[in-house]
Amino acid sequence: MISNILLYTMIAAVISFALGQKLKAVRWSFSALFLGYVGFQLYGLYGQWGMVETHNIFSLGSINFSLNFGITKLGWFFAFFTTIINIMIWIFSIVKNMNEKEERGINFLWILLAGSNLAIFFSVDWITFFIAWEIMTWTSFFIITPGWKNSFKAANWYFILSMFGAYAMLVGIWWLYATPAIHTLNIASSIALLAKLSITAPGTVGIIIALFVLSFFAKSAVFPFHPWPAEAHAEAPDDFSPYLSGIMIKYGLYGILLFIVPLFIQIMKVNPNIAMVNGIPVYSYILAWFGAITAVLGTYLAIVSNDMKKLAAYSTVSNIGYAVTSMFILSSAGVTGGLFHVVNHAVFKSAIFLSLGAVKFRTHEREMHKLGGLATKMPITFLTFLLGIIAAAGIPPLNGYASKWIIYQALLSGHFPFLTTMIFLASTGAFLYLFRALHSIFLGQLPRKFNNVKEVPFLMQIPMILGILSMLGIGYAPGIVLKPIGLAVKAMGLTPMTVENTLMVGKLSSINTAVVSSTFIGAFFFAFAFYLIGKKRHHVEPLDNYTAGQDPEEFGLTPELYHFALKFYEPVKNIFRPIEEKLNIKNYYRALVRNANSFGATLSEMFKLSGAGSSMIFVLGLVVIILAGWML
Amino acid sequence: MKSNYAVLLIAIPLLVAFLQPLFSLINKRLTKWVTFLTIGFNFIYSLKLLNYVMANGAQIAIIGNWKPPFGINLYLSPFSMLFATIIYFVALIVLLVYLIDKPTEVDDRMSIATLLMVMASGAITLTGDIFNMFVFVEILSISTVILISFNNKGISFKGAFRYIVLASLGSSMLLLAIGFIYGSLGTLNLASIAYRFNLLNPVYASVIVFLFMAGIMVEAELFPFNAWVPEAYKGSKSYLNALLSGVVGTTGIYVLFRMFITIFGSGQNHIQVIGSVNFNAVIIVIGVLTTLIGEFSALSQKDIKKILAFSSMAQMGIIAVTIGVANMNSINAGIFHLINHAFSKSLLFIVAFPIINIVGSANIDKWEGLGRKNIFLAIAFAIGSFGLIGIPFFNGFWSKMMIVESVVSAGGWMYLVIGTILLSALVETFYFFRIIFKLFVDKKIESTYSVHIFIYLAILILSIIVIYIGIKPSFLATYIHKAAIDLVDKSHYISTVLGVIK
Amino acid sequence: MKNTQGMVNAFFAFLLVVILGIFFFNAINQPLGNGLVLNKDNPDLSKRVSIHYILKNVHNAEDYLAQHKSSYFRNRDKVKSSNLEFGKTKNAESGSANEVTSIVVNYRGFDTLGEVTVLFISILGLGMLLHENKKKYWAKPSLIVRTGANFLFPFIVLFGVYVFVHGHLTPGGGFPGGTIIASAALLLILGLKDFKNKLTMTKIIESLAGLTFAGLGLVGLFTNGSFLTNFLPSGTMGLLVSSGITALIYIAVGIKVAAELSSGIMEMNGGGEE
Amino acid sequence: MIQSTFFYTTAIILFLIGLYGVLTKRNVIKTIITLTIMETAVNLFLVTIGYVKNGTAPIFTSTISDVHKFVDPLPQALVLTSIVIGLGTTALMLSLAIRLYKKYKTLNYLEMDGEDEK
Repeated sequence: MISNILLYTMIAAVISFALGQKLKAVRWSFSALFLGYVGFQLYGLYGQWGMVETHNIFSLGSINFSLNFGITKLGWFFAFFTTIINIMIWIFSIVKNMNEKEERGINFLWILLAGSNLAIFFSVDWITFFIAWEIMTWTSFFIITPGWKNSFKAANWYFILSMFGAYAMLVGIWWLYATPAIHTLNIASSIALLAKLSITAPGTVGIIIALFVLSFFAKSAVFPFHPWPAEAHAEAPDDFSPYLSGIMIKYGLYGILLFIVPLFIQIMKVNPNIAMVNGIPVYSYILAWFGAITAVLGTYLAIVSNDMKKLAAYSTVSNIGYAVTSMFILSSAGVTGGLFHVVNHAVFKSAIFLSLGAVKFRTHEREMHKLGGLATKMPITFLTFLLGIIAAAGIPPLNGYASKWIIYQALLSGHFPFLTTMIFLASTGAFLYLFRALHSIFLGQLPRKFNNVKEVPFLMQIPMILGILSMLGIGYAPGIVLKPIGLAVKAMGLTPMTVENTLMVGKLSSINTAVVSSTFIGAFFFAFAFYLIGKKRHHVEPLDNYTAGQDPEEFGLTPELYHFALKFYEPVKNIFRPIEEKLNIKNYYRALVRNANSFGATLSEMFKLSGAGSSMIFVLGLVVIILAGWML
Repeated sequence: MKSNYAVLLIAIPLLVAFLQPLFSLINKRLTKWVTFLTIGFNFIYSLKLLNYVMANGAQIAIIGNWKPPFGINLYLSPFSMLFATIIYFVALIVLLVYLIDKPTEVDDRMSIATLLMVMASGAITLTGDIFNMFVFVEILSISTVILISFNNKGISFKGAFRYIVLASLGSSMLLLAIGFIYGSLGTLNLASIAYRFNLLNPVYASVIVFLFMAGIMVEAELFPFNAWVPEAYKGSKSYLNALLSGVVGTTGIYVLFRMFITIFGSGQNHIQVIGSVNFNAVIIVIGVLTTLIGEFSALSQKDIKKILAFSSMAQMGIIAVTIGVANMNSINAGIFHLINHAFSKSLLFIVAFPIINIVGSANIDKWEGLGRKNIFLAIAFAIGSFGLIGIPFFNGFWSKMMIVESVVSAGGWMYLVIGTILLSALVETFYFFRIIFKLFVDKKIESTYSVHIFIYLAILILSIIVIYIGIKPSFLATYIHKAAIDLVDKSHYISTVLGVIK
Repeated sequence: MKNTQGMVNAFFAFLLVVILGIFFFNAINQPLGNGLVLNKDNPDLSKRVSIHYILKNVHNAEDYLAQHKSSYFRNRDKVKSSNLEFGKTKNAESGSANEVTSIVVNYRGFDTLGEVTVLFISILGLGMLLHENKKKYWAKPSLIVRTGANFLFPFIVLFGVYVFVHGHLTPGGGFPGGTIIASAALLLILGLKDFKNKLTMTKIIESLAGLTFAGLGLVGLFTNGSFLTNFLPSGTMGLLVSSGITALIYIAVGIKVAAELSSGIMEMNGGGEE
Repeated sequence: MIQSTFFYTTAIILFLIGLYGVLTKRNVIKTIITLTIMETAVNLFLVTIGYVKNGTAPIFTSTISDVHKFVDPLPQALVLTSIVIGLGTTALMLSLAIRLYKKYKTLNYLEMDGEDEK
């Protein structure tokens, strides 16, 4: 069944490729419809836990390569929710790509990506997982950069870090397999065996975990891999950014939930002499700190960026930080909160990116100080963005609130005061950048050149409306999502949280979201009523406001320079500048790349020596080999 | 003895090569076709023999009616026939392109050189005598020089000269090694060397292995014996580079495999080269250094031929590592990767040929927008590089997976080795993706060059193979499995050739 | 500055060479493992495969190996051999009196085929590299050279032919014989003012000679089931007409080498008529 | 009678001289010459392997037929082959040198540049 779906995906990709550029409307609609079909099929797979499909590829020597697909609770959950979000995004991209001057012929890559997305979630052995992971990586590389030079640089950030992670995982996989006590490629059994091995060989287990964590962190942009989303999300096609931020970045978290977290839980159960901090293994605690650092760092970087897509990307980084921290608490609430936040973030962040995509679709601008006042021109987009950032800031009645509530519950009930502080700091910081973005893009004054901007076509509004509804819906009744999450958490060997549709019971307190939501919605309408009956505003031309009516172009400046959103958080930036200059990890990566290049150039000089020189290398090499050989 | 007819694989091309001057008196274009048909015959015949030895086990072909170890024999086994077949096949595809390349004054000589080169490579894989191998290595290197200088540019001559200097140095070493072998063991037959190599004083044995290594690693493109690689590739025509990489390099690595595993090696699951020196470690270090140097050097290059040259050097390094690791899985992986590399790299070189003609430059910066001009070539290039990098469901993926597995399972300091290899693989991935990206940049290219149908045919065949192996590697797996067993099973080799059981 | 670098380079090269020298001297003074040292002792031919080539008892050795298996390698000298006498022994295996010839052309004839190919292809490469070369390098011949060339030419050719026809009896053979003939061609080029390169002719001769070599091998394959088999009776050792195809092959090799080297010289002398 | 040690030593020293030349000479012709010296050295080495003290040439004549005094003929056969191969390689190298000289008007390898990067 699963293999059939994947096979159909491949066939669909081929069909899409064959349709060609002329029929771009057809191919994009076709792919969206196809994805709808996939979603329908996935829904039908619910409940068939434990089903495994095996396809032997070949065996050579002592290794047998086979593709194994199975349905786990966690996997199904991820597959289904990502597919739903994916459908939303694809409906958006139909219109987006129909109106592109030249559609880049990347539709078939999208379909392949969707297929590998499913394959990742349905793989039950590491080989399959790795294959799907690799396909996902290279397809997304070409989607991010379909021939644009800027986006190539950005995609490189993503790609190199991802491939680095992938190779780390590859070594980890084969290290697992080469360890005699484990010698399996099955994910589930490798967890159990690794946990047992941790008693006798903690070093090996530590290294294997480190390799996998490296890979997952790289994909999920956890510190120190945080630079790539800002580059890649920002430069990717506008309809792909929601996918990147909503789904792609979650694969690492899926890996952590699939492998690392259950492994730690198992180790805690079977291994009595593991070093603990606050009731969790010390490694887990360290990893949780990585999450916390990511959260704070992401927030800071979002605050100081002026590009609206970069801002949203760094916001993603910081949200990943929350989820990672929460997951590594290893308590039921922690894992549930992390998982729930993953879903919520996927929903609200894709909604935000969709609305940003809509803005860019109409205005072709990305820098916030060139925008403003679009709220009245694009009401649905505005509403989506508004609710999205409310959710991102974790304000009731939207979904972000529910997951953040659980995360705080988990952190506090596990007695992690410092982690809580970090997360709280990051969460507060979120207000700074989110509302700045809202204000700069949608509120304030409309630049003259955007006077004729219209709302996006209805087909593009549909996904945004869906996003609004699901944000509200999950915020009102988090139980819809939390119940399947409970199943997945239970499968990891934890007691799931007690939840009902509109009730969440934590260790410290419990909350009825229905009541909270109703209160907030009531308050909103109350305030809205004041707005309606209050005094009407006067319309003021932007330049009247900034330059007292004088045209800045007369003295050689542009109106944008007077925009309040320009260098909005410059003081903050100034405060942190000394630290940023020293600790900017991007510089280290850049230096690495530069050095690699010059290293290569130096090495290749060796091959340009004279004939005598190359003989010299020959003989010198031989002598060195002989001498070293005798000594070894 | 039916298997004696296998010598036709060498005799017929030689006969034809001697006849070629007569054909060239009739028409120079005719010689191209004669070469093509002869290689075609070789390919078909070797395919037949391959299936024969797959079914009936290894055979020997004796020459001059002298049985080994007294005369020269050919050893037909799954391993040697597999590689002979692949070499003939790659050559056949390359010749397809050569057929339609614009005629030159020296086509007759060139087609003889190509024919002899391919013949020599096949003979090296088949022969069971070390001096005979030396003679064919010399034919191979001389014809390679001709191939390189065919392009008739200054750099071709420079590259050819550099190559021939190193090859002469190497062949001196090889001949010294042969002298040492004959002086001690009194034989030149490979099986009988294998049979009694462990009787030698280990220090003396190490001398032989050192010299042999230096001699053959020139052809195998392994550092530090490979200084000829970039310049020679740059100087030669792009599609002929497919021969340099897919035939010369493959042959070199083949000899390393055969000599270090079967002849000089001993042991069952983990083959150790005999001698007072840990040669396995030496080869691994050489392989790792080659990979590192190759990939990083390729990163800094702009010229496609140099990039591909450095890349093939690096791949040879990876395969050398598998020779050094020398457990059953790594040998499987090495053979598999060697085959994959031959196909993918030939595809890339052949695709580069029309692209260079369309764009008018081998500089990859000028390749921008080729995908808009000719999507087929761009996709073929992508397929080739995917096969080389090891993207899932392309051929290189499986072999690279197996290499990582086998190296990791060797444990110990191999983790360092695999780390370095994967770092280099990361670099390789990067620069190939950079090229593929450039192909799809939005840019108009003005060109009147029209790509000949034969080039498309060659590209299509190789692309299909690359993808087919990627999707269904099991059909190759049976061949590789038998080849690896043939390679490792020293006593079987000896008993097949000499009739004595170790 | 440049000089210092050169000195450093030379010193470095010297160092490397010395290290390699120590390595080689060490190697030749190592005990081989069979009780001998390369540098000190005479080779024990009974431990080498060439003992059978000398005694012309390879077929007996084959049988011995088939019967006694691995103990053969310890008892090479126990293989039966018949007495060999110049001018008397009939139908000795590979009946050439010159042992080197019997190895080169008969026992290891395949190598020689390769060797001929090496020469063939390198002359071919030479021609390819120099095909644009239309310049005649030689100075005007003096009277002595002109007369001498005309006079000596037939004798040199005759001597060359003698050498390769007697290749299986006396030192020499196809390669030296061919070279001698080529030197006659060189003399002609040096000596004749209006010497015309005859590349087409040499090509044809070369092809036919090569064809003869490979063809003889193939005849062996199709009649006796093995490539390059000596399918003719080997006759009485020491006679001119003896040793089967060995003599024929050496004649073919001689002609081929003569034609090849001559054509190489002609390529250097400004190429052919084309 | 001369010991084989003498020949071995000569061969190795000759080889090393050739190698030193290859390593230090930038001139194409000199490189070729030194390579030829190396080839000669190797040939000498090979022949010495078959050298028997007080031996005779391995050729039956009406006067010599003591097979046990024959030197080993096989290395001689190998040397014959390797000489021819050396000849071929040298010829090819020399013609390459001619081409290089025509292209660059110099025989110093280091001074050959231009028209490379295109």
